[in-house]
Amino acid sequence: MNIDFTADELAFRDEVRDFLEAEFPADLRKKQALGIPLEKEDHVRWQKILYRRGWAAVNWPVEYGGTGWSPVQKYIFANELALADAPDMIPFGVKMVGPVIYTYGSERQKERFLPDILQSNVWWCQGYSEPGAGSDLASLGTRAERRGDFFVVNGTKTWTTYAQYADWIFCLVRTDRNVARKQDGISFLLIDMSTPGVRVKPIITIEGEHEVNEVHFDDVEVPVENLVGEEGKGWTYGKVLLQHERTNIAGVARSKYRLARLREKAGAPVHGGRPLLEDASFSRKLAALEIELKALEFTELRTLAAIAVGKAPGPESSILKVKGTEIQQALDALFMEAAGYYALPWVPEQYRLDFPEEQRIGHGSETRTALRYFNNRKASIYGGSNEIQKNIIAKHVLGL
Amino acid sequence: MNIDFTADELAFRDEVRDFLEAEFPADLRKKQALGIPLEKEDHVRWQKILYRRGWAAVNWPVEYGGTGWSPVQKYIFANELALADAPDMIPFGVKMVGPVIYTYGSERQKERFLPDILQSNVWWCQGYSEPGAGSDLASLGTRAERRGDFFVVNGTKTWTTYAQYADWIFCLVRTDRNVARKQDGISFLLIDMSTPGVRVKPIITIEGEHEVNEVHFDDVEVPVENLVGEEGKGWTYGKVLLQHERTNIAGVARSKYRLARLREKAGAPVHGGRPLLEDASFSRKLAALEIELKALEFTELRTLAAIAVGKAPGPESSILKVKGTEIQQALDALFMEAAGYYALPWVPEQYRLDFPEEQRIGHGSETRTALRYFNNRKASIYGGSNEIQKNIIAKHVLGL
Amino acid sequence: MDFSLNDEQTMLAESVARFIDHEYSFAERQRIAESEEGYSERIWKSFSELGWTALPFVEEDGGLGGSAIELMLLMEAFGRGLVVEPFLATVVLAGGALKRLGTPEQKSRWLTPLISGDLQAALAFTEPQSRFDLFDIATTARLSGNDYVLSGRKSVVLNGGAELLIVPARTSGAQCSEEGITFFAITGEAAGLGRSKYRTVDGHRAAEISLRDVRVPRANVLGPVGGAASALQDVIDEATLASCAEAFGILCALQEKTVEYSRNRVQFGAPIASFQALQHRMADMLIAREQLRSLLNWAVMLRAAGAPEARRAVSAVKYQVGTAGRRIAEEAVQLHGGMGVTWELDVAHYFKRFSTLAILFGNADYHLDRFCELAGRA
Amino acid sequence: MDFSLNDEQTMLAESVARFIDHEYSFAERQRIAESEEGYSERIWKSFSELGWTALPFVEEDGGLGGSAIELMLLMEAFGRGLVVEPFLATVVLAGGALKRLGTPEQKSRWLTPLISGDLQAALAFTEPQSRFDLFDIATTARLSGNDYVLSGRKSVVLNGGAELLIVPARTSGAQCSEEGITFFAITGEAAGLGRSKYRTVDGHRAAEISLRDVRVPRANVLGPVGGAASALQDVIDEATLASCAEAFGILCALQEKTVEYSRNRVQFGAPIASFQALQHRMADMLIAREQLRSLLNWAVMLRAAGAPEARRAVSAVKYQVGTAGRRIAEEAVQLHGGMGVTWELDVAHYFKRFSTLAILFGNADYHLDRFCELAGRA
Repeated sequence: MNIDFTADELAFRDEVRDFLEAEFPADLRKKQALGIPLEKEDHVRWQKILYRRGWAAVNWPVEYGGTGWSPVQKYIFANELALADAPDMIPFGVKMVGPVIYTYGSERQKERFLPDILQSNVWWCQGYSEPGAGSDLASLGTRAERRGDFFVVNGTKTWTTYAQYADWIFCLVRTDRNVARKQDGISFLLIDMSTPGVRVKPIITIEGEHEVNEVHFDDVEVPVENLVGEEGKGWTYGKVLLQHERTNIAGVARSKYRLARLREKAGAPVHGGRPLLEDASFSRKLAALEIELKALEFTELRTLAAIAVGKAPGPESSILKVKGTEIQQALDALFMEAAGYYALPWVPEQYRLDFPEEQRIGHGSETRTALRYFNNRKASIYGGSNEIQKNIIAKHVLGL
Repeated sequence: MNIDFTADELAFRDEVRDFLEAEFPADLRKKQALGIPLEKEDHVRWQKILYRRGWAAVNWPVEYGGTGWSPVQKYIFANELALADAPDMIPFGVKMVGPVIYTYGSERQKERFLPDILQSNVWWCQGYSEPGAGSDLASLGTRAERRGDFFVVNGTKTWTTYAQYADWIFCLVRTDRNVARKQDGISFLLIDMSTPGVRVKPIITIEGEHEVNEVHFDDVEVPVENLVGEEGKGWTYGKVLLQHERTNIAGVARSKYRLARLREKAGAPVHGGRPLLEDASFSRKLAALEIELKALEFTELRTLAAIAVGKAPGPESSILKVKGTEIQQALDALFMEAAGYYALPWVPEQYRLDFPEEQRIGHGSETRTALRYFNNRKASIYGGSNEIQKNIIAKHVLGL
Repeated sequence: MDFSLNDEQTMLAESVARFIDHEYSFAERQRIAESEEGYSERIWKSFSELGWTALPFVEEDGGLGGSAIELMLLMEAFGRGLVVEPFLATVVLAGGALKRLGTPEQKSRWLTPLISGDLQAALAFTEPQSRFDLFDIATTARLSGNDYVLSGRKSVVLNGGAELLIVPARTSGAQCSEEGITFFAITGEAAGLGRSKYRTVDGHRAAEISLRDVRVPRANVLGPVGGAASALQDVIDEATLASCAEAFGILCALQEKTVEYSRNRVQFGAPIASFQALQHRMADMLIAREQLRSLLNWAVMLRAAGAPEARRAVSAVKYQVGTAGRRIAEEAVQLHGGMGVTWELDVAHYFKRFSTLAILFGNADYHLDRFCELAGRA
Repeated sequence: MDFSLNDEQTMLAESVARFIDHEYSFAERQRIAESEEGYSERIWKSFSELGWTALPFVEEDGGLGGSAIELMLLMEAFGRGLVVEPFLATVVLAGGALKRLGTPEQKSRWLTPLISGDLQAALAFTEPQSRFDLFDIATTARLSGNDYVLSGRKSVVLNGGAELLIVPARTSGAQCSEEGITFFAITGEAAGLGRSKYRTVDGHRAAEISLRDVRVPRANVLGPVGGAASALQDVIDEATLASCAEAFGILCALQEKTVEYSRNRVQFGAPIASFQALQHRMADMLIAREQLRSLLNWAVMLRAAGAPEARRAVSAVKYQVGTAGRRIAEEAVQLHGGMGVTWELDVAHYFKRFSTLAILFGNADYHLDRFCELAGRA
């Protein structure tokens, strides 16, 4: 046990810092600092910069373009990106479908899809949940019937983030209804969003923005070659993916960055008044959250260390998901608290690069805090609700 | 809606105060103040004093010796007794078996048992739980087989408080095993503790004291005339009793008194230091608890008002049980916190009237706080655990 | 001591509930909230015809003499109905200032049309730096001839686009001093008065107000010069309690809707209402709701009785709204799953309004501290 | 950065676990706790033979040079074994004072027999009024010839019946001042020294110590006169972290025993492990336990590295023990039902020891405040 970074690790940290200093574009920096939502193009531009440096797919095996980094390097990388307020990776390609393809896909699929994912040439989205299959994902009803060289897909997926931007969708579909367990008969299918019969219907979420969608499939013909792995084994592949997703969802580095910003903001003196941080209740809540987050940081490091010695992220990733999202939501609430009345104005128009600074309502981006708090109530619901995570822990970790 | 006491209510309050001033014995007062546990004789003496004033059985119908008081009078009475730190009523006779006997018992039973209960001539205890039937009380296995004019009782009851003092026990026993629902076939039986075959085995609880017992029945012959109400209807009677019990368990007046004492103690300056109450965390916890308790006080008053217009205490009494015990336990924890290191010494010997004051360890009765905290973890377990209460609320209040 | 409503109170409660049922569907509410004005003139007129805008005023001012109890009944129903009309801003806050501080002339000029539904009004009680400190007022007013000249900024003024603005400003004293606060009535578009209007996250309306040497005639001073602090405190106390009643109505709706949803939502082959972990959480929601109802009754009865402890009780309820209430609201969204965070479902809008109310007039921390202070201790 | 144990550490952990398994059953523990002395001489001798009493001392003092990591492994296992021997008091507290402040002569006089298991010791760091403030010391020591004369009271001195008492007293400075604290070693039954010994609620032993003009030779002064505050703080930090490791061991035992009990306890025709509400609570217990393990590792690694942030980390763990840890412990009792509050079951005794540890060296509030202060902010 040793908490100090080695010389190599320190050198690596400097390398990442230098890269960010040189390559993180000024306009994206400014958008991030002002709380201005990024466009699709912004994400793609940033991810391509990472790709050019060879750092787009940190966790992938080296042979497919990954880094081969140690857990500590991954930890350093995530921390430095968060510290610089670099945009989060859009996970659907690199973090979700990519690992499924390189693990279970055919050579042909790997050649066809992985490079475009790595280079952010193709935008992916996820087709898992359905209106009737949320927590009970395995009861999904989207059907894919084999007709010659095609699967004909019918059904509806929902909560599909950024489907409006996506070129491709990866789906869990039912290829066999005559099964004993509903987890059987599910297959993992890759579908081109431009195929006739695919229709995207926006869902406006609580804060008024368009982030998620329903995706309808009406007799959509999908070439058989887009089936990943074996027919009927999709549940297994999807579950592995979900465990990866949960590990990602923890978002420890991002939360550390946000907590530091919140402490900074709350420590700043207010015109004519004392800083919020001198309010004992607020500072104690912030401290308690810092402690929980520090704990989670080490829980994640321990998990990464276990993965490094060959263990797959197992049901323990549920702990990261539950705690990670609880901490994010607690941060959201504290940001809103710190904003006070300025959490209330709903002024999306001022979140543009060309909006005149002097007309801005609220100190900094206070008027985004409530929206973020509302929107991020989803964090304990998506990716397998926290209730489902506790079921998993009870069953697979505690053996109840 | 009106929060003020009427002139009559104020006069009643003064009457209770005068009574306590005159009749609450000095030695009992002192024991209570010093945290010295009361003996059986102390309880009996005090309850007889209440009986002589006609106030032993506040909730009983007037015809059986009750008071006929309004809910507000009962509230005032409970508050004044608590304010004077008068001992809590031992509930088994007056609050538990009494109401069952006057509601479901025969005239003969009423004549035989009620006066002795009212006068505290006879000490009762409760035979409900069994080693294998705790939360799942209806699966109880103590059998009572009819043989002529007797039931022959075999089985074991547990968690029986003060069985070591008791003259009689009221029991739920199984008189019929061939039933569709396990709640059927249960009967309510009164058993003389001196009957051959009754054996009391002490259970020492977590804090090291002897309060509860196992009661074993080996071929105990109970006259048929000691069956209350109809054979096989005991579950219904017992449930009504439990709802009364839950209402009692809330212990609002007692908690108010304790909270005031805690505030007083925490507000007192410490030699060379500042009072604990100036610690913002402690004072905020105390305040938050005061607010919860105030809420519960009004929840109880609303429940009592509903009972007064003819509604029986229904499943809502589960709310009182849950919140009441949560608040008691939170108080226990805060008392222990306030005691600091002095919560640790285990010195039961100093809780005697003749113990020399100057040898006492800890300020006041700090060395009882941890014991109380340990012991009272039972509060959320007994009388139907708080989990069972939530089942009841879900099923009977919310209809889930 | 008595917990029952009298006949008039029962009738009031029934009539508001009926109005909401018949005239104020969720779809209608959404239409109103998304309209340019952000409230319905027609609905507002009905409020006045039904006497609700007259409720908290004494009869000699043209009111109905309702107490905190009647106001609670009304606001609770408004909460259940998710009413966006600016009742709190116009009637409780601005009306509350007028009724406490106005001369008979001022009342007939402003309070009478307010009660008749012809005048919208706002009380500009917050500034960019003030957070929840009512007396942190940096806006200044200096006498110049027969006018006061006001300069400063007011932030997040509820219903800030209203014709009548009531503006507390500092005629003397240091920035956070209780002494030196004076109320001014400003109507229409006075020179130097800037209003930057916007929607709030709960679908209501507010504005940033800037005052650059705005001249206000002496006749528009409400109440004593430099001595309006206690009136300000009392208006806000009344409004805080009203906001708690509205929050309680919302929480009742959320709790009931969650139970209903859980009965209908099937997962794993059974309604989610049958899962014990969720049952216990819904039981917790009910317990919290009943506890909140009790506290609200307590505070309202104390205010109705004019008891001095009422101030402390108001802080107790507001604290509970911001803590236990928030848990109810968050659980309601969580148990609705993905649906709970969609614009389409009313649950999201209840949640946002609740979250706003939790901030208004001071959050849980602020009110717990105040509760401690009012006990005469740190 | 590295999370794995080295071979020696793994061996240590295994050897303690084996000892507990073979030599320290719950029945044996209860027998020892209820004995007159409250600990077993035989077991203590084994501790010393196994090198555990030498663990946290450097080799030149006759120790094994173990770091915070080794101490954590030992204390965690002691927690799981519910060990009542006064290891914390004698080795970590009194030994900690000796190793930091003793001269070579003093070490050979007291530390050597302590390590060999022949001397029991205690550090009297609390007074009746001091609560958790280490520097609140009213006990005075004044020089009189070649002796210091000590007067005052020390309260709840862990292992206070021990042969060697180490007593911080004030040679100068105001009651809570960091300046003016001096350590004294007092052995046996000095004139004017009163000890009122008792059991503590967790089955350990402590005493009230009174000092009435107790004469202590100058040679028994440990460390600098008036300058021992930072050593005191550091001893207590080391002991606090050790107590957290013990608490963690206890919580692991409680969590595991709860899962086990739930599998075997049948109610309503099924093991209670099958009830979802309880499953989720047991999942919460596991999550809290893993989070606590992480914090403990963090703090221990920082201390082992000699990092200045270690102090803040110690407070973080202790805070977490007192909050999340307490919830684990209370849930363990609750889920055991009535059995959880019986003397008969080990669960009750784990619970009591845990509750003691939650108080020792400062409760959660104290340590959260300290955590805030050490960040350089209020």
